[in-house]
Amino acid sequence: MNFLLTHAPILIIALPLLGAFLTPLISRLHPKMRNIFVLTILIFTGFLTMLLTRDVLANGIRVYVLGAAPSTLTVPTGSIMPVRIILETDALSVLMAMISVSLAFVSALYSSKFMENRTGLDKYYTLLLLLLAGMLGMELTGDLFNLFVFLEITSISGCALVAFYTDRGESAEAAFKYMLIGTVGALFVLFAVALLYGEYDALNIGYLASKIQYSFLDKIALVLLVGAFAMKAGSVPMHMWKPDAYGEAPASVVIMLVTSSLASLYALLRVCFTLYGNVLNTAVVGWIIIVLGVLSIFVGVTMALVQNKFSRLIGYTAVAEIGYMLLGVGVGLASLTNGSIEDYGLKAVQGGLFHIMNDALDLGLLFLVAGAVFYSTGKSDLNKLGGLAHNMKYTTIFFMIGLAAVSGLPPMNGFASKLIIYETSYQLEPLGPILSIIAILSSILMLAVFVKVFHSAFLGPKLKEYENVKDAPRSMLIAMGILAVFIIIFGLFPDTVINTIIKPAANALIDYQGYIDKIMGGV
Amino acid sequence: MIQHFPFIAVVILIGLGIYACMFKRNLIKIVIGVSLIESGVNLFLITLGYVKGGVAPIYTNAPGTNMVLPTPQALTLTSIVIGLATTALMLSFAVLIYKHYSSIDAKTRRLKG
Amino acid sequence: MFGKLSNMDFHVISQQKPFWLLSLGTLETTAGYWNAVVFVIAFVVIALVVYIIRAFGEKTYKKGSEQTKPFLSGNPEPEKEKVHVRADNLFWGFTEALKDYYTPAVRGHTGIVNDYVYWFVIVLAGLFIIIGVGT
Amino acid sequence: MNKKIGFLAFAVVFVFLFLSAMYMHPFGEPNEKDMDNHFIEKGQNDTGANNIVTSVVFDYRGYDTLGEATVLFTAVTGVAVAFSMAYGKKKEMKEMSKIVRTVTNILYSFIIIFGFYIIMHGHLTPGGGFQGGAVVASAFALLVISYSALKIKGILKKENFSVSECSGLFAFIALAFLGISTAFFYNFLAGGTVFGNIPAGINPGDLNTGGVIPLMNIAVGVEVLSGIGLIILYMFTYGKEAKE
Repeated sequence: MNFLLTHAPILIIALPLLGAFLTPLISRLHPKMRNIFVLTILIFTGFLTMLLTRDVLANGIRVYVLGAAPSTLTVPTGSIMPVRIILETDALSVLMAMISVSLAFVSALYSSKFMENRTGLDKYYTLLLLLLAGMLGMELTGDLFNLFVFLEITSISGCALVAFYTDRGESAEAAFKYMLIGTVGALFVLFAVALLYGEYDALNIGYLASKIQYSFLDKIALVLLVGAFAMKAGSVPMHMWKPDAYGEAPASVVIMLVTSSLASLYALLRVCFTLYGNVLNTAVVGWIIIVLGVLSIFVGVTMALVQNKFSRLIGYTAVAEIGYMLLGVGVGLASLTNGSIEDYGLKAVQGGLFHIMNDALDLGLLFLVAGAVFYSTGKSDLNKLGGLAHNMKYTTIFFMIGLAAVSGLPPMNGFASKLIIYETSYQLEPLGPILSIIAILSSILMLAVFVKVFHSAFLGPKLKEYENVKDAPRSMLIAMGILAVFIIIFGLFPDTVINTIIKPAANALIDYQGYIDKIMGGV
Repeated sequence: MIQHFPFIAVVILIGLGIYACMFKRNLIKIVIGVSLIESGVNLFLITLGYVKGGVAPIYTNAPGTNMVLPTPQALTLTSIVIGLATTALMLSFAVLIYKHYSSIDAKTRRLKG
Repeated sequence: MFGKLSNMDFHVISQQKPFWLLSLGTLETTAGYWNAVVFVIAFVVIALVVYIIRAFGEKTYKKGSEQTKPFLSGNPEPEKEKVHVRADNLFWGFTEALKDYYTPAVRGHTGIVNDYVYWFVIVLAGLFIIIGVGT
Repeated sequence: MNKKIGFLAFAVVFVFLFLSAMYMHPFGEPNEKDMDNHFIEKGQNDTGANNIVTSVVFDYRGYDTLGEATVLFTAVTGVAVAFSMAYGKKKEMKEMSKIVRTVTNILYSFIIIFGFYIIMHGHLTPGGGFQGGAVVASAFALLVISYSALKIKGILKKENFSVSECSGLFAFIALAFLGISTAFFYNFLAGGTVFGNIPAGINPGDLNTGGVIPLMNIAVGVEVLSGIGLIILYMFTYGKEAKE
């Protein structure tokens, strides 16, 4: 067990990669074996992530140096800086890794039945594992160039999965758009990494954070990094690829795309809080993130109201939910003045991180419901649907849970995190109340959006064409059930979740000095 | 000023690439624009690592020991292969779009609003 | 100021030994606290009260009989497809009222690939000016 | 997409990138060289390879290269997804003239040998798995162009390439896993007897140095040549019978 723990950070990433490389070979042997193989890989990765989470929450940041004699020797003897690639996992990256792995497991479980009658499934499962490996690589690494490489893996495998329904023109078009804007953004990230390398001849995030002096070149690198990662996360003016891609991709893929945009959001937080931790002009950058967040909330919700394609509509609400996360974290960043953060700022960061976890589950459930409706009726246009509640009982119940959770109705988890975001953004000095008012009204509008979906797709009289619609198959219902159970538990006992995993993650995010000392402190 | 010519060439390449991505209608030209940005960033990485009078960092029959920085070359190797991967994928999506829409103009699209 | 005041009151209330129930799911936010379990219990109690009041309702209502037919002043009921309100015209009033916001907003998402890069470059330019020149 | 605002924003971004070019250290005089000096001085000793760039690519930052080989594998799978649909009429690619075909018959074997030379000597001379793999893949492109794609189907089959790509990648990650007792990507063969005696200073460079690096070079070379070969085959032969 100790062997697994010391090598846990790299095993979590290398295992899905190994699985992805073997899936084509295994699926030549027997397709049924491939599904089981993928699920066992995901279960074992999940077990390793839980092991790592327990250890990181117990005794702080864990460092793993790739290729060094003792795997914790960050700075080699006789040198003043880390030269190898170091995987630095603190409480925040472990939280994100937990979200990614659990949603990947649910997606693989769901797609075993959802994608059953499609060809080329070995390519599908290979890309699914690669997408998971890319996300985990982004979340666990402590090296800036390595972050770029795994960001590229995530965006390429994401685009290939969006284009999986090659028989429809729209999915190729959506994949091209996602790929183009993803590549241009990643190239700007590479340009910023090259700028920082040119100045400090270092690629390790911890070492760079200790060396950075916010010169003109550092500001340009900051702008490129913040712009590219905000675009990959999907904040408003650059959000248009998100509804396109989420509307056209298969439902089980869309959950992974949601978590991949959360991984880009994590990279944005890592840049703003840790890389530029001690030099950042927190007021300006904090307010930039807040403005991006509030714009995302407003535009995401209002545009969702007029959509009539099921998963495209949820794609727009995904943009709005990213806005809530940006608002929560932006308020925290804005209130962070030279190293000390006010208590409402720390609470805001906790609210933002809690909302990341809640929202990944809520949107996941809603996209799975959209997939179940598409699986049973073959249509995803809300104008043609109606009266599905008569036949699809369980899917309707899951949709009601998802609806209550996403739009923040009281007993659900969405409400707990949104309540924290409302209250803390209210106390921000210059414009605080306006922010929380916009956030509250938009949440009500989101409820209206989903009531529209609920009425047009599920309620209403039993239409003739959906007379003999069957409910979603068992394994899809189990996948949705897992998410629904998590949503209800997090909703009823939010404080236990916050105290166990969200508070350490927020403290780890704020405490950039601890991040640096872990690297420069040597063994 | 002469010291900054390589970096100016980099910025011109990246500027051309962005211009092509923003204003060109043909999908293939947009992909060419992206590969222009890629070559610009690769050139930037390489020019960062040059040392005046330096030799390639290879010890086999090396003429001298004043060597150029090896890391940018390693990073550029990675970014060239990534450029190959993205260009190949984008071109195959363009083929797919042409197959369905029988036109590769950015204006013919169905996902809007 | 208002936030601070109410914070103290809540702390005073919750100092007295709360039931094990209260402390189980209580979420401490800076300006007060939230407990989902108590909310659910209150919800169930109120639902019970509502059900009891409903039980005093009109007994003569029979489920599948004539009474469930909508009264369309005698006209025959149109078949189901026409009755069901489709998605587009559900929030017709809202979108009609905000027409001068919605038409540019919907047209804003043009779907042309160049516009995606266009918006990205605009945000970059804005950030350059704010961060590059500003601070 | 308002052209004027678009051009204005483009101009602002261009100006700021231009300023970053001006503020950057002058070409040829990098102001910080600590990490790279460490590589140049200790590279031979730590990894046993003469070519410091290859030691950085496969040993110091080997994890990046694993990520990058995965990027290529993802792109090949993506291209396979995009072209897996058998649609459209079969495209009859005519053969090239007799002259081209005879030249190809002579040339392509030399290209393949030269490619494998580059792969094998990655840790001594400039080159390595990726460069050598690309050279060998160019031989496949030559074959496919000169003999029309459909006739070449007999020799260059997609299944073989896919299997060899996956096995190359599996070999690469297995080599990385073998060092797991101390750390992932640990060069456990360096300093050993068979593969890893450590050269010092300037030397003519013999083959059995570099520990794990030459093996990784071969694994990545096999993966790259079959990956790019697959992309070429998918792009040339998509059409009615393109079911894989």
